[in-house]
Amino acid sequence: MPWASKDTLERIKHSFRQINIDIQPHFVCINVEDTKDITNILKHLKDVEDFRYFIDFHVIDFPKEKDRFLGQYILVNPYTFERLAVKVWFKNNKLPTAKEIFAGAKWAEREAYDMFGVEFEGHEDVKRMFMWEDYKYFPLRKDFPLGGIPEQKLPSLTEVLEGNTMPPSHDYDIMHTYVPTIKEIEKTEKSRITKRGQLVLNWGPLHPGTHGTMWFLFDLEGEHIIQTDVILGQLHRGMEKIAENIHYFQFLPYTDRMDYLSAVCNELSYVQAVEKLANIEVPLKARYIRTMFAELQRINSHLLWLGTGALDLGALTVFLYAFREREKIMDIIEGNAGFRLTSAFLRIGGVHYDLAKGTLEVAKYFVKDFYSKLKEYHGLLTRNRIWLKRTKDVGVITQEDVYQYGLTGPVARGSGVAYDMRKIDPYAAYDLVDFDIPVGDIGDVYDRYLVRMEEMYQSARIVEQCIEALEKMPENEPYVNKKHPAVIPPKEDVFNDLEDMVKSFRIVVHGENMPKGEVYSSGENPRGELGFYIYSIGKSSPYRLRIRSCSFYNLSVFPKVIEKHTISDAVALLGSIDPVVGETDR
Amino acid sequence: MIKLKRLRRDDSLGPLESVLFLDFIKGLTITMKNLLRKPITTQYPKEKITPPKRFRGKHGHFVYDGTEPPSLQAIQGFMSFEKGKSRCVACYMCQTACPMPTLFRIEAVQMPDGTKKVVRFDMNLLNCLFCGLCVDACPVECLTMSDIHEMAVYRRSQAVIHMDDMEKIGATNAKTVRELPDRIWRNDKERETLWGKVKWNF
Amino acid sequence: MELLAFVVIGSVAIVSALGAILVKSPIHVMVWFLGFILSIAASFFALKADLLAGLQLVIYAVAIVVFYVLVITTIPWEKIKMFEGFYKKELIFALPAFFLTIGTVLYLVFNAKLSNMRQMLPKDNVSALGTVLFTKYIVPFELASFILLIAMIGAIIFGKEKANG
Amino acid sequence: MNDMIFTAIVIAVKILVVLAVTLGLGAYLTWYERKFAGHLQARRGPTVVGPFGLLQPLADGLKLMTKAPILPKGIDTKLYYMAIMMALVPAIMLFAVVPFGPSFKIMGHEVKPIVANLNIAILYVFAMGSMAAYGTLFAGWASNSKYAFIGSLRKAALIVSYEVVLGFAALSVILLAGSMNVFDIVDSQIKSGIWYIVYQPISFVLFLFCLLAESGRVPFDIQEAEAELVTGYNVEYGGMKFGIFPLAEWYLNVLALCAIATVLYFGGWSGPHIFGPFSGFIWFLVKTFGLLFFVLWVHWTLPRYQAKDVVEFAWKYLLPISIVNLVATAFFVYFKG
Repeated sequence: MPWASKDTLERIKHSFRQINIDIQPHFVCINVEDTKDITNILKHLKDVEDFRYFIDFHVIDFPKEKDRFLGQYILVNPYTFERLAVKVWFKNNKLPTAKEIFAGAKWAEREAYDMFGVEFEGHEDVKRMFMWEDYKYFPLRKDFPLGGIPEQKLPSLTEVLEGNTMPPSHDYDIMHTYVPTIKEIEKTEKSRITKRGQLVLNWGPLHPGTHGTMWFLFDLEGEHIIQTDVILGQLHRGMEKIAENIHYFQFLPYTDRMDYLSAVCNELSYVQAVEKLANIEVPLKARYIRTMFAELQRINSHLLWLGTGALDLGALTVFLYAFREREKIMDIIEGNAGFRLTSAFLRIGGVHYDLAKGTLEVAKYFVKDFYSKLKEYHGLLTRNRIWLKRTKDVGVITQEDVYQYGLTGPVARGSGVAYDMRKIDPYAAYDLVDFDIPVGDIGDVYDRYLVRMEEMYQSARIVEQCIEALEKMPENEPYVNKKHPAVIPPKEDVFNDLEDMVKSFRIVVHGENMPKGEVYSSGENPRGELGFYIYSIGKSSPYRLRIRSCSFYNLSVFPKVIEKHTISDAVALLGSIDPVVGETDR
Repeated sequence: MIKLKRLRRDDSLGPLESVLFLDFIKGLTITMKNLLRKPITTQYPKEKITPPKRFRGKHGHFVYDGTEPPSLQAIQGFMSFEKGKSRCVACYMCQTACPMPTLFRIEAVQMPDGTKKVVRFDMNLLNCLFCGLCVDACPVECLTMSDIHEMAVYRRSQAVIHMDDMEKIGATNAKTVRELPDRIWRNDKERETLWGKVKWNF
Repeated sequence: MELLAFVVIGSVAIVSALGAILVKSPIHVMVWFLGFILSIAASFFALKADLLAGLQLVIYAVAIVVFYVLVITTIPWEKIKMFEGFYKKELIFALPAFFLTIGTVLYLVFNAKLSNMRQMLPKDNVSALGTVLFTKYIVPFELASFILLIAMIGAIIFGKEKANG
Repeated sequence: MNDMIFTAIVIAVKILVVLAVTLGLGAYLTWYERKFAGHLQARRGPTVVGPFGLLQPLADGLKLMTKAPILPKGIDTKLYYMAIMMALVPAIMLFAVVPFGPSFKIMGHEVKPIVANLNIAILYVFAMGSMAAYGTLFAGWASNSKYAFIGSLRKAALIVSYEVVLGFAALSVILLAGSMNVFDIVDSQIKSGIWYIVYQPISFVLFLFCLLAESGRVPFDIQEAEAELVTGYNVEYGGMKFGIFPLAEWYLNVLALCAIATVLYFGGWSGPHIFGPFSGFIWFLVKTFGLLFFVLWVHWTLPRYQAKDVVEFAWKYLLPISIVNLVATAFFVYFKG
């Protein structure tokens, strides 16, 4: 039951006369006319209708409309798993803040301010989220050009300074978009927290404990953190902006680069959103292949989490043991997709290639071996007293936090919230395989550890079932739905069939125009719910594509949970939240 | 509705376990077991693993040598091809399909006899995502990707590859790759250090 | 040989003691002080008073100085106003002590003779010291430890109060 | 006079031998550890320089020495350099009281293979083992870096707590032996034919913990915890200036403490005479390196404690246990004779 039922909508309509209900096949929303009502409606939805799970807030820019910006909340009822979007137009670029109702809205609103320049009444620290202080522009507005505004000379990108007057390659310009100066970065740092403790520790942006380029500011009293803030944006590439400017099929390789540890899962979430929009049916074989690879990728990602998490807590050897298994999964993915990390294996309407010969044998071999390796990891860590001491009752995230901050994935499940898109809204072949959702109860680091370990086991089970199903399938079963007009036909057909060639030409050159409408669709990534919201106006590229990033929201709870804990706990907690910067920053 | 699995939390050690350090001993035996196993690494610059057939490495151009697909045979009359040279037809499909619009630079001229000749095909690999969309888009099976993955260069300008580089890759490396069977990896022996012996069903 | 050792160690001790007084940076004072303690320990070694030297090292050089360094490094020095000038009152109070010390040293120099300590020391000075400490001097020894204990508890209580308030 | 010259020569030779051996061993321990850790982690460790990578320590040393000297801004230069010496010197000084084997005779003189046969050798070990903390402490302070500073404070807290436990743990052995002299301790073990680990297993475990703590090995490597503090107190050091710290702390300190543990619990050089005249020396080395192997094995297996847990662990568990053990030993010794 992914979207709100008629009954629920009617009940809401009954309480509030001034809303319109808009039902689309893959999107249900209520339009709120007046910004004054939005706080009340959100409160009502949260308290009375139990839509207490905050999933996302984002803004869409319509430069030609009177009010220009449209804000949109996506909420979920965690008991019936109904999903509902709430739309409201900004008035004079202003909207009352929702951070009192949903704590997760705090970061989402900061991001909206950063990208669109909209303001929130009552939100006193709307600061830049990804860009630095003093940055003049709002990049996701429609009037901001894709390439940015070149205004700074950066000769270092060319070889001109070395006396080589030839331009290094055909497309480098000395002029570059604005790059922050040290002063501006320092100002950004200062604006985030005011020192109250003994010393402020800059933890990051380049630090082995942050798993990427995250920048934490810890205000320390002794070793205890009394307040903290996160400065993001070191890997911000403007994925959403890029998506608005290229065809649907071209955005696929970019999704690999968001959560680069679970490329196939990202692709799956994206491809599935587009397929829902264009109403494309996917052949069964492709569904199984997708499921199998997504689960392999999940094991892969969890193994990296295990390795680095253990490394953070000092267990150096687990890292390499985890990488040994990871390498095998990489081999399977590489043999099929052609690349190890950013695989670009899926296609809209199916998968890129059929399975390579021997994949199933190799995968079977891997899974058989993997169970014993999983036991090894358990033996090294699970009952180890130091591991227990470091993880037990550390960084406790309550269920209320999960709902408030919109935490998803193992972080939510560790706290006892059984929210898993694979079960709630089954996609690919998840409705055809049998697996369990592991759920913890306390919500400490140890619970999240157990949940992820169990998930690896369940994923291995799913892979086994997929192998079984794929082995039974005949060789030449279609792996891509090439009949649909929006699907690029496979390469062999292009060479041999004029019709397919013309179709391929048409899609590549003009892109296939998708139907008008909206879609919010999400997949269960190893880190949580990765959602894609597509606002289509009938063109070949989305008008607005919003990526609901799981790492971003999962990370937003960090400053709250870490307070009054030590730096060592911060490492453990961050490891258990397991954010990937490529996805927090997009 | 949802199949839940409540986790069993064995989170406190028994008295015997904690006094005799059984948890440490368990971990130590596991690491000792691994100490006695064979190392799984390949020593990179000395030994190299051959990438699989589908690997997306440095780009190449297949040359005009009589192995053209039907799609090219239909239009080869309009092109001035030479044997052993690129079979590019300058349709700009790769450039159009590429998510990075500035990556390609393709130029073609009209020959006196009315045929078309490609004179320039540059790719700036610094911009490349190696997503393979260009290869998919190529309608005449000209652009391809080889298994060359060591592409570090000393200057930015060296990262731009030209048509003659790509012809060479296409004529040698990419060609051998294309003729291989579509298998998950090419060389069983190389993978044995990591995988051990895998049983094949085919 | 022994005289040479005595002169070298003694001069090191004097220099480092002076250094500890004259240097401004508190952490440098600790370094000089450490040097002083080490040279005292060395002179004990030279006198074959192994146990004393060992205790000097363990108790002073390690435990006490580590604590001092710990405390000094954690004080936010940039916040504390440095006294610039001359300590007049303190100097007046220090004068009698100064003269007393000079007098004692002079007395020792002129009246005491450099005794040969080795003959006085028993072979196993560990057990000898233990016996003396726990028989003849048991009362002062226990008293001293009791006072130290009280001082420690007091310090903890004061420290806690300050931290809370 | 002849005697004196002979003694002087013997002492000089001893010092030179010990210096050369320990520094060389210290360097080669890096190879040993890397190789060991490599194979433990399904890797190969160094293989490129020399056969089995045996020349790797030299290459490492060369690399470290030829690195560009970089001094961070705002450091206390004198202390910055002094801290290096403060870390290295106590670690080498520890070897002064390590007996490498039984005493033997050269030209009618009895020679003990130990640099300084102190009466209070064990006390000296405590002192020197903890003196190494100054290197850490001052390095952290002089570097003008918050990471280094926090690391050094952690180390200071650790040293203060573990030194006490170390003392009480070793004291029970001293009670059994009735002396703090290393030769006496070993002799009494040889005489009774039973190693003290049989009498004092608890004390040995405590000693092992302290060994790991004082030398900054996992699970007590809180002062360098790379995921939290990058590498802690030595983060601002580069080149050979950096190289000294791990050499002193991770290798020399561990080696010396392992040797002392061998003396205290494993009967020093006692063992069957199967290696001819060098049997004693070989047994001593075998035991020491066996212990070292165990330390490395633990290092590459376990996770790391948190700073506050480490201190808590020492005061709440190790210290009471060690005191109880000591009292029990005292009663045992008193009533047994």
